[in-house]
Amino acid sequence: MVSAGLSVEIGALRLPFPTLMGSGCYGTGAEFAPFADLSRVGAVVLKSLTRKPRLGNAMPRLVHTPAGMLNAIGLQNPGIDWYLEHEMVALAEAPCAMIGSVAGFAVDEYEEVCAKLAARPEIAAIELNISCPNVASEGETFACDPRLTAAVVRAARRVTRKPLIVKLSPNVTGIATIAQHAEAEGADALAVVNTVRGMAIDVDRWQPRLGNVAGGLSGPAIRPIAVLAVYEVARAVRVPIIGQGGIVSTADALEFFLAGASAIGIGTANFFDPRVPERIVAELSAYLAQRGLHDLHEIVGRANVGFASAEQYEGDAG
Amino acid sequence: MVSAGLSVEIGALRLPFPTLMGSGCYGTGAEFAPFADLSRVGAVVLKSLTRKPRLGNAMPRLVHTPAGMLNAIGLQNPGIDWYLEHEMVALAEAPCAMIGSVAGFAVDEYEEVCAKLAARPEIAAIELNISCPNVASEGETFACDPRLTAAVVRAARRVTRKPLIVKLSPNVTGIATIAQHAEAEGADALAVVNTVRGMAIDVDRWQPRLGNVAGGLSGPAIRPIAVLAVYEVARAVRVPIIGQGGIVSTADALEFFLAGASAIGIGTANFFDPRVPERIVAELSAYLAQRGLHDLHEIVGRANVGFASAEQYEGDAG
Amino acid sequence: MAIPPGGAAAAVALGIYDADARDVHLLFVVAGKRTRDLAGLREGETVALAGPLGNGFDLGGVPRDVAIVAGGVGIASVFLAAVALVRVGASVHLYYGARTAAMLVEHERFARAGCEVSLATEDGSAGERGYVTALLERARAPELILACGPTPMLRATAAIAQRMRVPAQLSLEETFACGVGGCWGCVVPIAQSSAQAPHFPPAENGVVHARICREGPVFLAQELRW
Amino acid sequence: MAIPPGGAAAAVALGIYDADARDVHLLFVVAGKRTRDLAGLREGETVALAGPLGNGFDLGGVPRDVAIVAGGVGIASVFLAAVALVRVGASVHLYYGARTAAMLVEHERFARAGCEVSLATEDGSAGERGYVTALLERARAPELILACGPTPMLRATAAIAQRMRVPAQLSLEETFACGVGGCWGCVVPIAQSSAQAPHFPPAENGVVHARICREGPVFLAQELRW
Ligand SMILES: Cc1cc2nc3c(=O)[nH]c(=O)nc-3n(C[C@H](O)[C@H](O)[C@H](O)COP(=O)(O)OP(=O)(O)OC[C@H]3O[C@@H](n4cnc5c(N)ncnc54)[C@H](O)[C@@H]3O)c2cc1C
Ligand SMILES: Cc1cc2nc3c(=O)[nH]c(=O)nc-3n(C[C@H](O)[C@H](O)[C@H](O)COP(=O)(O)OP(=O)(O)OC[C@H]3O[C@@H](n4cnc5c(N)ncnc54)[C@H](O)[C@@H]3O)c2cc1C
Ligand SMILES: Cc1cc2nc3c(=O)[nH]c(=O)nc-3n(C[C@H](O)[C@H](O)[C@H](O)COP(=O)(O)O)c2cc1C
Ligand SMILES: Cc1cc2nc3c(=O)[nH]c(=O)nc-3n(C[C@H](O)[C@H](O)[C@H](O)COP(=O)(O)O)c2cc1C
Ligand code: FES
Ligand code: FES
Repeated sequence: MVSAGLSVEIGALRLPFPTLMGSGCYGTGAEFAPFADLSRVGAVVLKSLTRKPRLGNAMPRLVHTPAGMLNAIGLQNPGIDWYLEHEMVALAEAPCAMIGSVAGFAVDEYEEVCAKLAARPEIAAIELNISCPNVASEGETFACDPRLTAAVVRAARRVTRKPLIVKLSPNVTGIATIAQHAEAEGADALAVVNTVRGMAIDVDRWQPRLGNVAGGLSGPAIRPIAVLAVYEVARAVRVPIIGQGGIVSTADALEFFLAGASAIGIGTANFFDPRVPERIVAELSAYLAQRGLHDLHEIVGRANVGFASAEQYEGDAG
Repeated sequence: MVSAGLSVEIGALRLPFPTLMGSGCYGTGAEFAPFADLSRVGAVVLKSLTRKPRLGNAMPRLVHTPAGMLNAIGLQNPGIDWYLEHEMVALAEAPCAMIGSVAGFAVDEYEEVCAKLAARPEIAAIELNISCPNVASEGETFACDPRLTAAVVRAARRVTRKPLIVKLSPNVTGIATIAQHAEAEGADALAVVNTVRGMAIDVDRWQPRLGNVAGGLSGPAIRPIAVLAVYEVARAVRVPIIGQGGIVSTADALEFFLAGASAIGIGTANFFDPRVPERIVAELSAYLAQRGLHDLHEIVGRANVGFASAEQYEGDAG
Repeated sequence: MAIPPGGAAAAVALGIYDADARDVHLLFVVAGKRTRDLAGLREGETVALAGPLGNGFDLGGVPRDVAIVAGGVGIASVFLAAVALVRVGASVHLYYGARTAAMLVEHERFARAGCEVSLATEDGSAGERGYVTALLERARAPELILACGPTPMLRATAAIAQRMRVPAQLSLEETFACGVGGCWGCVVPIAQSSAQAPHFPPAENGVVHARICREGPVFLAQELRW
Repeated sequence: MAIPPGGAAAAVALGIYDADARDVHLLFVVAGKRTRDLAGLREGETVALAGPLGNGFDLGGVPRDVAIVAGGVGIASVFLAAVALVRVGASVHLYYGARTAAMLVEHERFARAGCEVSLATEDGSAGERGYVTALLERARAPELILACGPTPMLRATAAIAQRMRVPAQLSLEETFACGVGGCWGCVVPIAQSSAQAPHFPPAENGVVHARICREGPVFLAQELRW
């Protein structure tokens, strides 16, 4: 069932709802199927895959923080080859689009994993996770450097015609520049943003709480950071943006659409209430009706009025 | 009254308590005097001063967010000359150390304001606010660039022998490198960190909530980000660190000390309970006694065990 | 009055609704988490209060004919002023508006205290249909106007007062952080010539920023430059 | 069982303490905000539950002589198992420890249900002074050990079980996010040869990560590689 006015296009891929379940937060969808109606979800972004199997980081991998949480899973996954061999049957039967996610430690790793995913019809689109903060201990990911970003996107673009989403990091000074590099190399959409780097310390035991020391902060705590990132990226590129970071309600979702996102990602919210995505879709429909709008696109970027001019805040008084 | 084991040195300045009231959050101290005992506070960092008077940003300037708040004051201040002429008498009588804060838009502005503050005995130390996110609309502050950071610190160091604190920004990829540049140019201490850039959108009116569009996020929401920043900076420099960002309790304060901070800044917490600084000082004393410690320094950096080695999270399984 | 509940929430700003030598009465609308926590307090529980903070309505000069305009929760901040005015012999007319009848509270107390009361609701479920300021607009010019409510209501009141050439005292609402004048987060542009303007170097256009929590929350409409 | 309260808090994981055809009983310690919210629910209020999630103790093979080790809140997860074992004729000995006497709760129900009960507190205020595992250490080797409690207690239990050459089933505690196997945040290293090991390519050293929320929370001590 499609709700009028909520569909969204990511490259050639048309999704009935603008709600994507964040990579790493939603398994393959099957884990959440007993608690959520996957036919009311735009797409599931699968857990990021690497060339070789990875057991991920030492435990603990999760810490709850004020209005958020830290995770340092470390890209646990069975590797692309094993995944393609064992997991695709289930994906083929999924009631919503499945988007593959690719992570790696070298440009050729992204290229190889992308090429393998691109060959599979069960995969509707590919997201490049160049921004996972949990595998580079000092936080330097591909998404922190415009040239590295460009290199990865170029390599991936060469091997697939599937819609290509590039997932950006908030742990940078100028996210708009990095977004432009990704767009210039052929990204069909940008996911904005991945988690913010952070850590927590156990003050009883005098040691970091996470096995990996540093982790990625998600949840409502980071929403203001993510909304600003979307706002800045939307001014710099023309491709659609998938806004994410701390969305738990329809009002939160609207912040992202108004900032310039065409779709949203929902991650952490699923952990405390798997009905959130479904509720947001229903409430977005109601919102459009109530405001007399026909399509969600009518509000995309509508609060994006630029920045206060330099003169305004000079405001010299003497 | 001095609590044994809690005093801290910032350059040649000895403070009886390791608690600094964050710049811009505590006025000149006088505003909070009816509600807090300033003799139980390490120091007040004054609102940042610029060369000329500034009326600051358009309203609204404040938004509450999950476990935090956004502010975009825009450095409202009467300018250094007027301030020195009218406000110093009150400062001279303050029951705790007063630390001047300097902001600016050019290296020579920092130099001029620093030189003027340095001449005044009422000012115990000087903090360089090179990281205010609310006056550069795209977020590029001096603290986002190692060379600009070095230039400002060098200029300030030339004109003052007072203890010099450099306040860093979390809105960067490699804060440790920037910290090293500040230290190399003669900073006596580093304040880590200023607010994280963010924004919020009014979904009823379809417009940014802040007059300045973007603002600085503070409060418990950013604590994991701030703790990691202190942890990273502590591994890179030898000067003392004043850790801040979301401290509301003694446990929060201990996270910062264990990460490597020698002192802490308390800002937003004062807004909902001005007794927080006093309570933390009392509880820190109790903590030391309970753990059989004589000095807070014994725990500084004790949870700073480095980062997980690359091998650990390779963890390849096949 | 700022009420900091436990946890990391910001304080709630509340006006004193009523007070005598022993008790302070607060009247508030449950609008979100913080007021819900407050409302959940049981008899005997304690809560920390800071205040009263800022100024109040200036009732000096014994005005004889006063209009009070209150919108929504704004009603909470004008009761003490109304009572004091009636007590010194003023004739007080309360114009009180809300979105709907259920949100019009406590106005009988104003009537009992000797005020004339006119009501408005946006949906017409009680009193006149429309904004409360429409009532004021048609009234005979009073000697003084006091107002408390949402900013659009206050702006409309200021415009009417200017047309009527009547002084108006407006109690402004804003998001606060420190509540004590320390953060400059709650300012309103005001003529530097105002007695309420804070100490600041001469501003080019004669306009500076006053802190609502410290120099206010009550300002003279004719001195605001918003 | 995951109980998501309103707001942006994470869900609370709770074991089912007791259950019949009509009711589910939960037993929990008020440790923080989320459990305080839960405890604040009044009769008639509703709350969303997801579960039961994961596995439970495996009571097949009709063991006749079972030791149950419970630490603190862990008591909540072993009652149903104790009752089921007594019902099929097993002799059940509960070893139950907590920090202090006031934290020892509900153990009379175990006695009434037919279990032998031995207590320990860290401060000696009830039962034996010290850790509960000291009681198990001195006991005659049972046929099976079930345990639920803090991780250090579980590790000690596993070591004792190994020395006694008795199989032990441990209900592990961990911080959860999704609670349904979707995020790989709650793993424990386990022998890949275990029937509980998740589907994964052959690992070099024969160890993989099982999800406590999905493949667990109950694991066989001898198969863990933690
Ligand atoms: C000087 C001054 C005096 C005040 N005196 C009083 C008083 O006496 N009594 C009183 O109840 N309040 C008073 N207020 C308002 C009060 O400070 C709170 O803002 C209000 O009570 C909501 O608090 P909350 O935390 O529960 O809601 P929040 O969590 O802050 O808000 C919840 C939601 O309700 C909306 N909302 C917030 N406030 C209102 C409102 N007033 N009307 C409609 N929607 C709103 C917000 O947009 C938000 O979405 C006063 C404010 C000022 C500036
Ligand atoms: C499989 C499984 C089953 C569980 N079953 C139960 C159950 O039946 N009953 C039950 O009460 N809990 C049970 N727990 C624990 C439960 O999930 C919560 O962690 C616990 O109740 C605290 O929740 P909170 O949000 O109130 O505290 P939090 O806000 O998470 O914690 C508050 C503070 O208390 C400390 N703390 C948290 N938990 C404990 C604890 N258990 N003992 C001592 N200190 C603690 C934390 O370090 C923190 O500082 C179970 C956990 C698991 C993994
Ligand atoms: C437990 C967890 C695991 C995650 N794993 C991945 C991952 O493998 N790949 C990825 O691109 N993002 C990953 N993320 C990031 C999320 O997809 C999402 O971008 C981020 O959490 C912000 O959104 P949220 O606040 O709605 O969770 C993970 C997030 C969490 C909380
Ligand atoms: C309202 C407000 C105003 C601030 N103004 C300044 C300022 O003028 N100069 C400065 O260096 N930092 C300023 N800060 C940053 C704080 O000093 C502090 O570094 C930051 O808020 C993080 O700490 P916290 O979470 O304890 O508030 C301001 C913060 C707030 C909330
Ligand atoms: S709220 Fe800080 S100055 Fe008014
Ligand atoms: S909590 Fe997500 S896999 Fe267990």
